[in-house]
Amino acid sequence: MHTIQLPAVPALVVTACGIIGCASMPSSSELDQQARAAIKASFRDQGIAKVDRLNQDLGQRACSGPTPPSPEVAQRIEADALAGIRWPESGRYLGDWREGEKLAQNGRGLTWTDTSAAPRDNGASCYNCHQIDKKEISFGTIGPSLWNYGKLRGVRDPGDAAAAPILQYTWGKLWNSKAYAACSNMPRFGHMQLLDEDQLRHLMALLLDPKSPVNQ
Amino acid sequence: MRRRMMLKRGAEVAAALAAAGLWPAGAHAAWAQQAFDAKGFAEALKALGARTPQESKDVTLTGPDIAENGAVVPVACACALPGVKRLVLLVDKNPNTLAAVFDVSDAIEPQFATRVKMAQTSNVYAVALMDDGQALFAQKEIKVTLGGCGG
Amino acid sequence: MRRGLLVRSGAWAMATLLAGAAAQAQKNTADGIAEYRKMLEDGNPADLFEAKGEALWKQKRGPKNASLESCDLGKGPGVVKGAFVELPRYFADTAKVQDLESRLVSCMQALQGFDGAAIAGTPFGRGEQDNVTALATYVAAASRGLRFSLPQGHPEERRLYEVGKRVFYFRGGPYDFSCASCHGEDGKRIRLQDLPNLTKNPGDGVGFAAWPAYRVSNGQMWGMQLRLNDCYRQQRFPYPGFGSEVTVALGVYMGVNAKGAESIAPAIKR
Amino acid sequence: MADPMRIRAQAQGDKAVVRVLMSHEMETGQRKDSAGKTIPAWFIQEVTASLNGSPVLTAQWGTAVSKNPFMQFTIRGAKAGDKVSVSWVDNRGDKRTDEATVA
Repeated sequence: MHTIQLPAVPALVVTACGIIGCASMPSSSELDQQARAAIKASFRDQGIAKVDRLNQDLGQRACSGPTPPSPEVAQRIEADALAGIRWPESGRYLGDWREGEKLAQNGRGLTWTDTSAAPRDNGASCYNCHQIDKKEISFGTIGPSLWNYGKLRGVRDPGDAAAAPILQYTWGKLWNSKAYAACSNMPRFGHMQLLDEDQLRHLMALLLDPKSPVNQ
Repeated sequence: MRRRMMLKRGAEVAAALAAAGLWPAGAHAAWAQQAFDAKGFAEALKALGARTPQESKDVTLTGPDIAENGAVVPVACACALPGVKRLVLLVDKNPNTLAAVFDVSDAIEPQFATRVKMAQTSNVYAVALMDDGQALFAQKEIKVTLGGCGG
Repeated sequence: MRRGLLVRSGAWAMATLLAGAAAQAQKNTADGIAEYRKMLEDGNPADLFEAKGEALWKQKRGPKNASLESCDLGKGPGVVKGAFVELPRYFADTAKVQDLESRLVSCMQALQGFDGAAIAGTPFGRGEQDNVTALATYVAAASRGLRFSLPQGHPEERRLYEVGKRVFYFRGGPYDFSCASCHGEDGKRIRLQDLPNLTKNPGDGVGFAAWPAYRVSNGQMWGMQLRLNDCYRQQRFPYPGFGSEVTVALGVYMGVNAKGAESIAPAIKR
Repeated sequence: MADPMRIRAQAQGDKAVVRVLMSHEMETGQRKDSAGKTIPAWFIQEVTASLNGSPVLTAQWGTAVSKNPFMQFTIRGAKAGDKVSVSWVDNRGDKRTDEATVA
């Protein structure tokens, strides 16, 4: 019956520290490390939501705090994001605004209660954060209003050259919002394969098609 | 399957008798199956044996203009006129329009409040079924919005 | 000049009218929601769970056939009033900072002989987990109207606040969301759902000071653990363990930030 | 057996305002569970109330009444100390009766 007495000693030290209330709080970087360890230990897989979702890329890590990253880091995040954008094949930017409205209304997708992680089964959740078509009174205010998005930007014919910069900016913002704002709150719909090209084209149409209710 | 049909038929007969006032009131009042199965305002009231309803300012329906969620919508119905037999709550666009029926007696104030489910934005009705067979109603549209992020 | 002035003022008037109309519609919606919530306050089904929790607190149960009346929620064995607004806090007997629900499970194990880990592993709304929610509702109700004042005297309590703050801002998952994405600024909304700014005291009865609450949308009673659990689900994160360090640290961060806020728990929510 | 109801009865002049909360799922029969199977209808069909034993209220409910239902009504000729009892029966025949004293 060989028992090791050793563990009793360290416990004593900890309790002692507990009683007298050690003044020294761990350093900020130690606390960062402790927080990451706590996160790693607290989550588990559930359905399609696996713990690999906790692995942070540069942008996620740099934007995980109340203060924004340094200008250099921000520029790098934006440059990487811009470089990674996949532009639509054969320059076809617009789809069907009716499908776009359905996608904007749909808040489903990628939670552990969703069975498929395929983009076609995901909604875009736009109305959670944006006003889009004025008829929908239940809209969010985390993002700016997108009412008259194309009209305000003078897009009368999406096909003509004058509209090209607006189309490119909007597609890029949807594909990877960090290309234009390092710590943007908007999900990166293309880069993270949340939506496929067709779905993105439908959202583009909702915002930019002159016939869309958004531009009346 | 046959047995369920028999049960349903029996209930319908009872409901019809009850509606016509022939069902002995003392006995356990049979649940108004036909009325609760009815689709739409007019059909539900007919199944309750009511004549064509008239809108009346003597009937009051209280409820919110907007319901943040259709699962719990507070509604109240009242009628100050003498001779109210029953107060009825209906939600027009619900799969089954009739929501609740309250019997009125002189032991109780003719005013009731409860909470109903609404499938979507719809007209809600409070109907007073009078002793003389008249049906007086008040109506109000209650908007049901999609709260939360629906995720 | 006169005509020009007229035209311009007409246009200006029209613009204000339109802007006013939009603002008016918006105000009506917010007012409408406030009116709706007011109508529900009297007769909150949470009372049913509060009564069930009180019965469970007093009832002799579990392998040791004991009640919870000697459970120490931080203000002494059996003291319920005031305990809720000082949780999460450090407990010497478990040498951990615990929130209300994890502390209740510790008592159910120590006093009644239940298997705490099994309860923590039970899905929300089932078995003993359902009883923990009812117990939490009862304990919260005993502090209704009191003001939050979490102790920060112990180093673990201070450490958990800092860990909680970092967890609050941790961005991850397919949507790059953190708690701060929605709860980091004043006056934000998801659809018609107002979002309290939880990085500071959001005010009486808001945010941390409103859970446990009865959710009308699904007719369920939710404690803070389930509230955080479902937040992480919608954040598209993996599953946070019941009573895990992350959930308790967030409780410390939000609870300390809510210092002085009046508790309205158990409240009624969408 | 369902959990007890919460009944609050307050005297107001010669009347008593009664607020009742009942613990019941109130399933409409339209919902499907996570496996896609329809959850059968299960809801309170009839509510009755009495003052000191004599019946004062009869109500019939359909599937539209909300889960954990709330109801408010006012009894005439009631005073503090009187006994209000409320009963419900659901479509499965389950029953519950609870009583409260007018405050």
